[in-house]
Amino acid sequence: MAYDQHDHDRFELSETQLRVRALETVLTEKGYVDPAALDLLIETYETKVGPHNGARVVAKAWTDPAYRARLFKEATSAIAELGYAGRQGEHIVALENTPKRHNMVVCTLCSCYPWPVLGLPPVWYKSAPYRSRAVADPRGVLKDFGITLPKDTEIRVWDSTSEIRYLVVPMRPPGTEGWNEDKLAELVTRDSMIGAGLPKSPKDVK
Amino acid sequence: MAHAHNHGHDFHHEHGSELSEMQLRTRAIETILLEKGYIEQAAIDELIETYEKKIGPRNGAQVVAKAWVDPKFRKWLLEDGTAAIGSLGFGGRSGNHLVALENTPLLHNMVVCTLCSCYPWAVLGLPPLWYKSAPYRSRAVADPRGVLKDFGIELPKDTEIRVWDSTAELRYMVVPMRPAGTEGWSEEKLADLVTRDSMIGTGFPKSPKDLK
Amino acid sequence: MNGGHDIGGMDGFGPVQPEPNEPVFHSQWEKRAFALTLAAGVAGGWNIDMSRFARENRPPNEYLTMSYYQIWFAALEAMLKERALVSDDEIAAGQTLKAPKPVSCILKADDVARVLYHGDPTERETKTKPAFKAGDRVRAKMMNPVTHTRLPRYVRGHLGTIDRVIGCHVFPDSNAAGAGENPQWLYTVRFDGGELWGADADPSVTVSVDAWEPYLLPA
Amino acid sequence: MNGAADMGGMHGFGPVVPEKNEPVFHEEWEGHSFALNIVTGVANLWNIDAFRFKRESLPPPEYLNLSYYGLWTRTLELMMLEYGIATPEELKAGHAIAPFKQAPRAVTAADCDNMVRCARPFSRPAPGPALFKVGDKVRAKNMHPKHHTRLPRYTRGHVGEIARIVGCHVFPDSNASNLGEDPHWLYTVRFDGHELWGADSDPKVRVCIEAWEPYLEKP
Repeated sequence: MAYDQHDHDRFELSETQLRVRALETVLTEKGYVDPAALDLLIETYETKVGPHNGARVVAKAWTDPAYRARLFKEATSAIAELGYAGRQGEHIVALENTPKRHNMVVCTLCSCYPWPVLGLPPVWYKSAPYRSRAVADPRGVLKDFGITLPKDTEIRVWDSTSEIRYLVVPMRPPGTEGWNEDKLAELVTRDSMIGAGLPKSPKDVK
Repeated sequence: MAHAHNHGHDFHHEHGSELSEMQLRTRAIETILLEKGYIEQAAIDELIETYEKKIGPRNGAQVVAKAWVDPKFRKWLLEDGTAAIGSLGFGGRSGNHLVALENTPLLHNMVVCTLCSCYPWAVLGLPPLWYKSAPYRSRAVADPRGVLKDFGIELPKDTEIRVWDSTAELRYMVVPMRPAGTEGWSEEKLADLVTRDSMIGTGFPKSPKDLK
Repeated sequence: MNGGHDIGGMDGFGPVQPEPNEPVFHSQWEKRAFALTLAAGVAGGWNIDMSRFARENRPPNEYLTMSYYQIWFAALEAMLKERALVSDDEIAAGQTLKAPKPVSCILKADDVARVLYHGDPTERETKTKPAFKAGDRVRAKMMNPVTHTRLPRYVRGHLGTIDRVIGCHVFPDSNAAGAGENPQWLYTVRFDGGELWGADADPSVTVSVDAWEPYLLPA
Repeated sequence: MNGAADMGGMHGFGPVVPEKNEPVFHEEWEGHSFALNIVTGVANLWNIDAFRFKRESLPPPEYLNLSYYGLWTRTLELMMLEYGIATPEELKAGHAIAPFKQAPRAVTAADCDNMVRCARPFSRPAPGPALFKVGDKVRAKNMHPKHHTRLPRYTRGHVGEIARIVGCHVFPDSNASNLGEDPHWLYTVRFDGHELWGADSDPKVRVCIEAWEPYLEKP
């Protein structure tokens, strides 16, 4: 009886497709939008901005203690040092996972998400199952991702109700001593920066 | 500020595509249960006939009319709705625990079931669509005055509105106030004034001039 | 508003189903709807809180049946129509039928990178002092406005602790209504799971929300 | 459970639209859906609370987009599957296929009058004295069980007053899960509108619910 988040994509798809095309035509004809701007926007989020940005931030925090301190003190500017900033990331807060505490980010009211570091959110993040259950049953949600945390680990869920955007800094996997930032960044998954996953282990990238 | 979308009407009636499919699915269930011997066709037909033709708000109207003319019955009705209503031959399914709520100039009662659509079938028959609809179920408890406005009714600001959410197996019926100008009327004539909505609390009885 | 969007704590939606190797967009029209929303927002001049309200302000059955970008697109149409920039018959015809209204500015391709990089910060200068400090106990107000608000239903009436004073930020409840930015102090408020979900809740869970001062009462 | 059925206080569904001269059933199949639900109940295939639980367990988008009798038919299908009355193949074919055991006794037309008129009370002998008396202040527990319950979300955590002791009734939370009738004291509890909806709400509104003793605590 699971509610299929994709069902309604198939349903009505052609109708929406036609309406979007119609609106784009009218807006372009009236000069309200520049078609080149549209293409650039799409290209930006399809190819340039994505979780690889956040992975750089996390990898740097793992190797550079001074950066790590700056990140947890004032994430927006620390992240801007790497060139990532802007829309849907105007006020970023970094959350540190520890052996005793696991952070998890959701937006129950819409689907707020730190675009400059993670790109656009995946469908599951925007889905009703995640938005409804993350705040009430985060352990159950983690189970959907195949993750079971120790019972005494505190789970802190952050519901993004304002323009503050949250980035989880997962724990550095053991066995990565001496790795450089580039190599470490390969371990950092998107889900681990939302709190719905863990970084890859060193053997996963061999 | 944009106005809230006005989709209430569509919400009830937009189910056209569901019709033929539901018809088939309902028939499938019925056929299987008949073939397996769980039910008898005549029982289904009798039930439909009962609620389409026999049980309806006319039952409740008789209860209200009697309460208007017979002070002893009124007292009994308000104390023990099930027994008093049972004395008129109404009761049973969705009417095993009936409670009558008396409207006064200072107090207006309104009945809803936010969780499903419980309704006093024994005295009012089956509920209308609007009673079962999301607009009514969601708003009756939080904004009863707004709901009354949908029915064209505005109560004085200082009238207390008491909303009864039917969460258990108790079933409520509202006893509206007797309209003025009906002195000396017979029970039967009075019953003609009692509307279904007035017994739910979303309407008033008709006035004597409506009958002329 | 207590709309179809305010679903924190609701049951029945089933498991979360992550999609392996999910693309950024699932179809061509999603790309266009996304880019149109960002670009037309510049011409239309609405703010993000107005967009959010336009998305949530629809019958909950509709909201919960539509996909994410379908909701975005429906809100875009609604906002364009509300400002008479585009009409229903134009969308139906797929072409311009009325002369355009003058707009103050549109998004040019050359500006995209800059606009995205600058974003739209919501922190504002203030001379007022915050009413609460970290560690204070506060109660989320029991309020049920029919207009836009960012206080989820599942925290209303509940006791939490100020975790952090964030700063003074644009107040969505006013901003969505076109009543000005009306900046207010913003706090991160942490609630124990047991406080929100009852005695049977997992004691190791806390939930934090960002709440503006008008949402909070001293406990 | 916090399902789509629990919609008290939600916004966005629009106005209530009464229909002039509404027929009892709008389509022929609606009457059959209705009657089937009654006879399957009388045949004791399942109890009413289990039926309600199944109905509200539907994913909220599905629940909110089905018509009233559409919901009944959908729920009947699911109950028949769960209780082994029919197989998915049979529902698809619209006929009995699998070998089956004869029902203990078919519900007949002769049962109809009985079905409609005969009292099937939910009151039961009391296992002990009632904990609360009329006039007592009580708080509806802040509970969010995953199973069926009849305590609406909009009352949870709020303080009301015992208006009446109804009696001792079958406890739906237990009955819906087929864990027995487990009767408990049932009360009518009256809440002030302000308590439920906040300071901006109408001061002359009160809301009454029936609440079983396990739903209530001393404030």
